[in-house]
Amino acid sequence: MVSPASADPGLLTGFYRNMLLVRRFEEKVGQMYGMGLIGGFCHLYIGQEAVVVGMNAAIRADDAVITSYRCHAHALVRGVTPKAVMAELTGRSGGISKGKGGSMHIFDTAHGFYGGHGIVGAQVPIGAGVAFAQKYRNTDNVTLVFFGEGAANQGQVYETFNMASLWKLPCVFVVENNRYAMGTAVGRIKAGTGIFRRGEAFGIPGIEVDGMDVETVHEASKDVVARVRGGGGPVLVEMLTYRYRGHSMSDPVKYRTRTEVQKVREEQDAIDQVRARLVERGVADDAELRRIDRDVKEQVAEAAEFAQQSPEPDPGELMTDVLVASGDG
Amino acid sequence: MVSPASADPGLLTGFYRNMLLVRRFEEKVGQMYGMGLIGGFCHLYIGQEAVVVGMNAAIRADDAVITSYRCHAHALVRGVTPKAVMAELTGRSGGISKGKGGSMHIFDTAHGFYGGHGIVGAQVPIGAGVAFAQKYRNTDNVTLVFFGEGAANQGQVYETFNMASLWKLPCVFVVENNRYAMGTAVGRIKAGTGIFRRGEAFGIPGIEVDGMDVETVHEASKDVVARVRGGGGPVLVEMLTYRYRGHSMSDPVKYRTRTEVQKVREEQDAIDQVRARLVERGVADDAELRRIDRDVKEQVAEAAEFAQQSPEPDPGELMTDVLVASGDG
Amino acid sequence: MAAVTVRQALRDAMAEEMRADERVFLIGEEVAEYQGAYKVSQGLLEEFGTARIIDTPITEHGFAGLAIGAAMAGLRPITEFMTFNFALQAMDQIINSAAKTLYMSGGQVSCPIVFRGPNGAAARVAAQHSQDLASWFAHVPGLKVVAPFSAGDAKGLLKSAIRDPNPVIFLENEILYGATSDVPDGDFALPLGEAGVERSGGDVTVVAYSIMVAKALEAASSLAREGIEADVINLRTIRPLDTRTILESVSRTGRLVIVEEGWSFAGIGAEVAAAVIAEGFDLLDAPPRRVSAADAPLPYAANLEAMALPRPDDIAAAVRDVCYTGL
Amino acid sequence: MAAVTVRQALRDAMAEEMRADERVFLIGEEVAEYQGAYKVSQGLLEEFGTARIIDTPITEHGFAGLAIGAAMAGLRPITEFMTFNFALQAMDQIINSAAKTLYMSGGQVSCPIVFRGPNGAAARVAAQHSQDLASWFAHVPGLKVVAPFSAGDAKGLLKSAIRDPNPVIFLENEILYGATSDVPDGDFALPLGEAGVERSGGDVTVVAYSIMVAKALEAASSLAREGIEADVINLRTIRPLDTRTILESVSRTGRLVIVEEGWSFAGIGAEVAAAVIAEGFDLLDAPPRRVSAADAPLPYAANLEAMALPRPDDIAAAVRDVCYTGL
Ligand SMILES: Cc1ncc(C[n+]2csc(CCOP(=O)(O)OP(=O)(O)O)c2C)c(N)n1
Ligand SMILES: Cc1ncc(C[n+]2csc(CCOP(=O)(O)OP(=O)(O)O)c2C)c(N)n1
Ligand SMILES: [Mg+2]
Ligand SMILES: [Mg+2]
Repeated sequence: MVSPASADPGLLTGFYRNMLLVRRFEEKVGQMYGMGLIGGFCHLYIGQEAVVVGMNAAIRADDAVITSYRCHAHALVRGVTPKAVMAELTGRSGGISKGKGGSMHIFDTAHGFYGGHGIVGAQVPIGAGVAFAQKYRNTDNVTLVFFGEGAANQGQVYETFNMASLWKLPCVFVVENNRYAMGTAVGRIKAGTGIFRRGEAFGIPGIEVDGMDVETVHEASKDVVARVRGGGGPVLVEMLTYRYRGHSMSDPVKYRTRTEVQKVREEQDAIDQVRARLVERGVADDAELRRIDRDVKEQVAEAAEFAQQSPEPDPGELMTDVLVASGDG
Repeated sequence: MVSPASADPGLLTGFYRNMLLVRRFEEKVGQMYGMGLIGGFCHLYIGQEAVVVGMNAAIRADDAVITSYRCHAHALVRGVTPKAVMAELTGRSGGISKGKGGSMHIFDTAHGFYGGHGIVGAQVPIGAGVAFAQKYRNTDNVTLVFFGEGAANQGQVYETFNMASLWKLPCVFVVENNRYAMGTAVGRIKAGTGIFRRGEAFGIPGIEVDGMDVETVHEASKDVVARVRGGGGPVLVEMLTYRYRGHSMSDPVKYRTRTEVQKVREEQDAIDQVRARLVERGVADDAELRRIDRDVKEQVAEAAEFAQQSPEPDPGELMTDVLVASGDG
Repeated sequence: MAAVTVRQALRDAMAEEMRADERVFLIGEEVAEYQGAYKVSQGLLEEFGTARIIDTPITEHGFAGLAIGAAMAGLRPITEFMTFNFALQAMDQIINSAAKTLYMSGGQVSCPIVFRGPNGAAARVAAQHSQDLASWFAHVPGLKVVAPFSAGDAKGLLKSAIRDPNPVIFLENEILYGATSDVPDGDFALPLGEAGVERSGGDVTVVAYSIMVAKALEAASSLAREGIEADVINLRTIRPLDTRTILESVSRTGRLVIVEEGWSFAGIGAEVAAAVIAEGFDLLDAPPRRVSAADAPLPYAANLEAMALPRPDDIAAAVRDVCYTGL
Repeated sequence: MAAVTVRQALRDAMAEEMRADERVFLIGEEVAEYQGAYKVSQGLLEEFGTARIIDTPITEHGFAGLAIGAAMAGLRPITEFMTFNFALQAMDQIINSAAKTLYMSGGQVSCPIVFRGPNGAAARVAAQHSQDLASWFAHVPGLKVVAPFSAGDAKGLLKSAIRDPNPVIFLENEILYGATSDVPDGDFALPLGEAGVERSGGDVTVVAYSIMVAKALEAASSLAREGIEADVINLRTIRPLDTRTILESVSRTGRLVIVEEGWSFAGIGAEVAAAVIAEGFDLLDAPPRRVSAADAPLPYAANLEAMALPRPDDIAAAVRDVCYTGL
C-alpha cells in the first residue's frame, strides 16, 4: 500500500479532477434525463469513480479498455471529450457515434476504448480478443476488461478465463463489485467465495481491492498491469465499490435503505477522501479546489450545451454503417 | 477406501456382469457400424465401464441420470434393454425412441434416464433442472449429471454450478475425464488445476476418483450420494478414466500412440481388475466366469438380431412427436 | 368484463394458473423480490413464496437449460427473459433441447415450458435491446410462438400457453404493458393457433401482430376517412399460423398488407405472403406488400428510431399501394 | 483449371489469404493438430504455425466472442464452427456483437470476421446436428451470408469472404466436402452478392443453394427428358440476395420453384417468393412453389431421414406443378 507521503501530488490532484469530472458529468446526465433530453436505458457511474480513474492512471494511452453499458466514465477517462459523450447521450450528430448508439454504447477506437456493451458479460470474451490481437501483433499492450459482479456469473466469463489463461493473454479482468446487479444484492445470486478467487481454478490469480480509495486502486493496478504487460498472463481484480444511484434512471431502488447509501457516502466517498488528503497534505488549498470545481462545472456545462445544440443525425444516417462498403476495409 | 475383504461378493459379480455387458454391447455396435447397420455419429464407451457401473450401484431406481451423446452404457445400466438400445442404433421401430433419435439420443424416462444429449455441455443445466424438480417435489431423489472433461470448459457448466450451489440442488456432477476431447488431450485445452477443484469457488466440494476401479468408484459414490441425498448440496466428482476406441467411429485416432492405449488396457482395465479379484477372492471360478461371459454374449447377440429384424419406423412417424397434441399434456 | 392493463392481465394469468396447478412456477431475473423488471410479477412472491417465484443470476443459458430440465421432469416452468434479446444467450437450449427432444425421444420426453418476456423495440433502447425474434422462433418446428396485443390476448393466450404441453415462446411488448383493455371475467383462455379479427372492412386485408396491430388500426381509421375499409387481423399466434382466417379475408378483399416490427428478410411478412400466394394466388388482385422495420440495427437517435419502425403512415401508404389508389 | 474437392478448395482459399495477409488467422475446435474435424484445415498448422492456427476448448460462446474482439481490434479471424449447429451457443456474440457494433459505433468499429463450417444435414446425424441456419442469419442486417455449392464457389467465395470488411457467415456442407469440380487457377475470387446460373432452360426457374443445387440439377435433367427445360440458379450468396438474376430468369420463364434444405416457415424460400412477387408479380404465370425440409426435427432412421430432406423427385414434382403439367 502507498504511504500518503510517497504519493505524487500532481497525480493526486489529477485523480481529484477526473473523479470530479465523472461525478459532475453523471449528475448532469441525470438532470438531462429527467428533462427528457436523454432517453432509453441510462446507467450512472456515481460512487464508483475511484475505480476507473485509478486504473486508467496505471495504463498507457495505447492500451485498451472495454466495459459494459455503464460506460460514460470509462470513455471520459480515456480522453473522449465530454461533448462527444454527452451528445451521444442526447442522440445528436455531434455524438461520438453520431447518436446511433446512445448511453450504453460509447466507443472510441482512437482512444483504445472498445465500448460500451449492452449484453451482460459480452465484453469479457471480446476484451480478451482485443488482448489476443495485442499479443498476436507482438506489442506489449494490455487490455482492461471491466464487468460487474452480476456479470461475473456469466458462463462466457469462465470460457474466457480458460482461454486467456491457456494463451497467457495480456488482459486484466476487473470486476466492479458495486454490491448490486440491478435489484439483486450480490449475496443473493452468487454462491461460494469472493469473486476474485473465481479465476484460481483456471490458473488466474486474483486480488481484492478497496475500490473507493483511488490511491489504493492505482497502486494495486500498477503492480497488476506490470505483471500482465510483462507476459505473466491474465489477473483478476475485484474492486469493492458502490453505486449511489439506481441501476438505471428507471430504477426506484426499493431494495436497499437510504441509510445504507448515506453511510457509504459519508464514510467512503472516493472524492471526499481525496479532497481531504489534498488539503491535509498541503497539496491544494481551498482556492485551488474551488478552481478545479469551477473548471469541471464549466466543462460539463459546455458539454450539456453542445449536446442540446448539436443537430439530430441526418436522416440518411438510418441506412449507413449497416455494412462497411467493400473496399473500405 | 474399500478393503477387498469388505466388498459384497454378489455386488462384485454384478459389477463384472454389467461391465462386461457394456463392453460386449459396444464391441458389437462397433462391428455393426462397420457393416453399415448403424449410421451417423456413434460414440463407444469401451474403457470407461467402471464409472457408470460403479456409480449406478450407488443410486436408487427412482433417482435420475443424464449424460452426453456417449450414452449407450448409461442407458443399459439404468435397465433399458440391450434390444431397445441396439434397435435405436439401427434406426428401427423397436428402438427405445422408435429409431428417431439414434446413437446420441437414447432416452428412457421410465428408468429415470434423461438422455442422450448431442450438444456438448447441454445436459449439465438440464440435469440440474431434473434435480430442481426432485427438490421442488420434496423427494429425496438425486440426479447424476455426467459430462466429459472437454465439456467441463463450457460456460453453462459454471452457470449451473452457481445455481446448483445457491439452491442446494440434489445433483452429483460427474466429470468422466477420459483424457481426450475428440482429438484434444485434456492438458491442451484446460488451464489451471484439476477439474474436480473447479466447483470450489462456487461452494461445491470436489473429489478425484480412480475411474478404472469399479469398487473405488462405488465406494466413493456411496458417500457422495449420501451427502447429496441428505441435502448437503451438489458435489463434483472427477472420474479418471480412459477411452480405448476413437472419439467416434469416424476418428482415425492419430493423436495418441497405440502403446499408450495398450499400457492402460494392460495395467488398468476395469474388467480385468474385477475378474482377477473375483478369482482371487474365491467369489467365482472359471466356470462361473465363462457362464457369465456366455450369458452376456447371448444377450448382446439377441439384441443385435432384434435390431436387424425390427422393421424401419412407419413413414407416418416422420411427422409425429413434433408437438404433443394439446390435451395429451 | 373489466378493463385492466396488459401487465395486470399477464400477472393474473400466471397467478390463476399457479393456483390451479402447483407444478407451475416462475423463474427469471428479478421476478421475485424486485417484482419483475417491468413489474409483471407484482405480488407473486408474496402469494406463492420463494419456492415457486425464483430469482436467478444473470445466466440465461444456464437457467433456461435448468428450467427445460425441470419441464422434462414434469414441472411447468414459466421462464421470464427480462427481454427476449437476452434469449440469444439461451438459444441453444431453447432450440436444441426444448424444441427437439420430444422428437428425438420418440415422444417420451415432452417439455411443457413457457418462455416469456418483452420482445422487439421499447423506447430508445438501441440495437442490442430491440430485436424482434418472432421469425426466428417461428422457423423452428417443435415450438409454438405467441404474440398478444390486447390485455384479453395477454391473459387468454398466456393461460393457454401455460397449459400447453409444448414449449411456447410468448412474445410480449414493453410499450404495451401499460395499455388497458377489457378482459372477460373468470377463467378466460384463448386457444393457441387462432387469429382475431380486430376490424372488418372488406377492401383490404392488413395482417399484424403485437404492437403493430395498434399501428394497423390507426392506419385503418385514417384510411376509412379516404373511403378504404380495411380488415385488420391480429395474428395472436404466429406458429401455428392461422392461414385460414387470413385467406378468408383475402378471398373477400383480394389485397394483402403484412405489418411486422421486425426485419423483413425471411420474416413473418415473407411467410404470410408466401403462404397466401401458395394457397390463394388467384384470390389476389395485387401483390402483397410487406411493411417492416428498416433493414438496419435499431438506432438510438429519436429521429432515426422513429423512421426505422413501421408507422401508421407507412402502413396506410402500403395499403393505398395495393389498392392502386396510390397511383 | 484444375479439378479439386470442395475441401481442398476451402483449404487453398484460407492458405492463400493467410499468405497474402498476416492479419488472417484460423481459430476453432480441432483445426490445428487434428487438421480439422473434417480435415478442411489439412496442413495449415504445418505451414502457419500455432500462432495463426489455433485450437480452442469446446466453448463456442467464448471463442466466438474472442474472435470478434480480435476482429474489432483489426485482425481478420476465420472462425470455424465444427458444425454450425454449435453456433447456437455463440448466437448472442454473432448477432449482438458482430452484426450490430458497426452501426452502434457510428461506423467506428468494424468486425471483419468469417464464421465458417458445415451447415445443415450430414448423413444420419439426427436433429441436433442437422439444422440449416441460413434463414436465421440472413434475417439479420449487418451480416453477409454465403453458401457455396461447387469447389469453385468454395474457393472464390471464401477468398472474398475473408477479404470482406464485414462479418460473413460462410455455410458449408459436409456431404459436399468430397465433391470434385474445376477451379480456375491463380488468385480466383467470386464477388459476394452474385448468383450463378448453373443451367439455362427457359421453361421454369429453379432457385437453390448449397447441396440443393445438386438436387435441382438432377431434377432438371430428368425433367429435360419430359421436355421441361429449367433454369437452375445457384444463389451462392443468400444475403445480399441477388434478386436481379432471379427476376431476369423469371421474366423469361414465368414460373418459379425455390429449393432449400431447411424448414420452410420464414425460410429462404419464403423470402425469395415474397421478393419476386413484390418486384415481379406480373411476370408470374403460376404461384411460386417452395420445396423445403419436412417441418420436423431431422429423424435418425434412414427411411425417415430420406423422406425428410428434399429429393430430386420432390423438386421435379414441384416444377411440374408450376408448369401445370402436373394437372
Ligand atoms: C444477458 C443479459 N441479461 C440481462 C440483462 C439486463 N441487465 C442489464 S444490467 C443488469 C445487471 C448487471 O449487474 P452487474 O453485472 O453487477 O453490473 P452493474 O450494473 O452493477 O454495473 C441486467 C440484469 C442484459 N443486459 N443482458
Ligand atoms: C457445443 C458443441 N461443440 C462441439 C461439438 C462437437 N463435439 C462432440 S463431442 C466433442 C468432444 C467432447 O469431449 P468430452 O467432453 O471430453 O467428452 P467425451 O467425448 O470424451 O466423452 C466435440 C468437440 C458438440 N457436439 N457440441
Ligand atoms: Mg453490480
Ligand atoms: Mg473426454
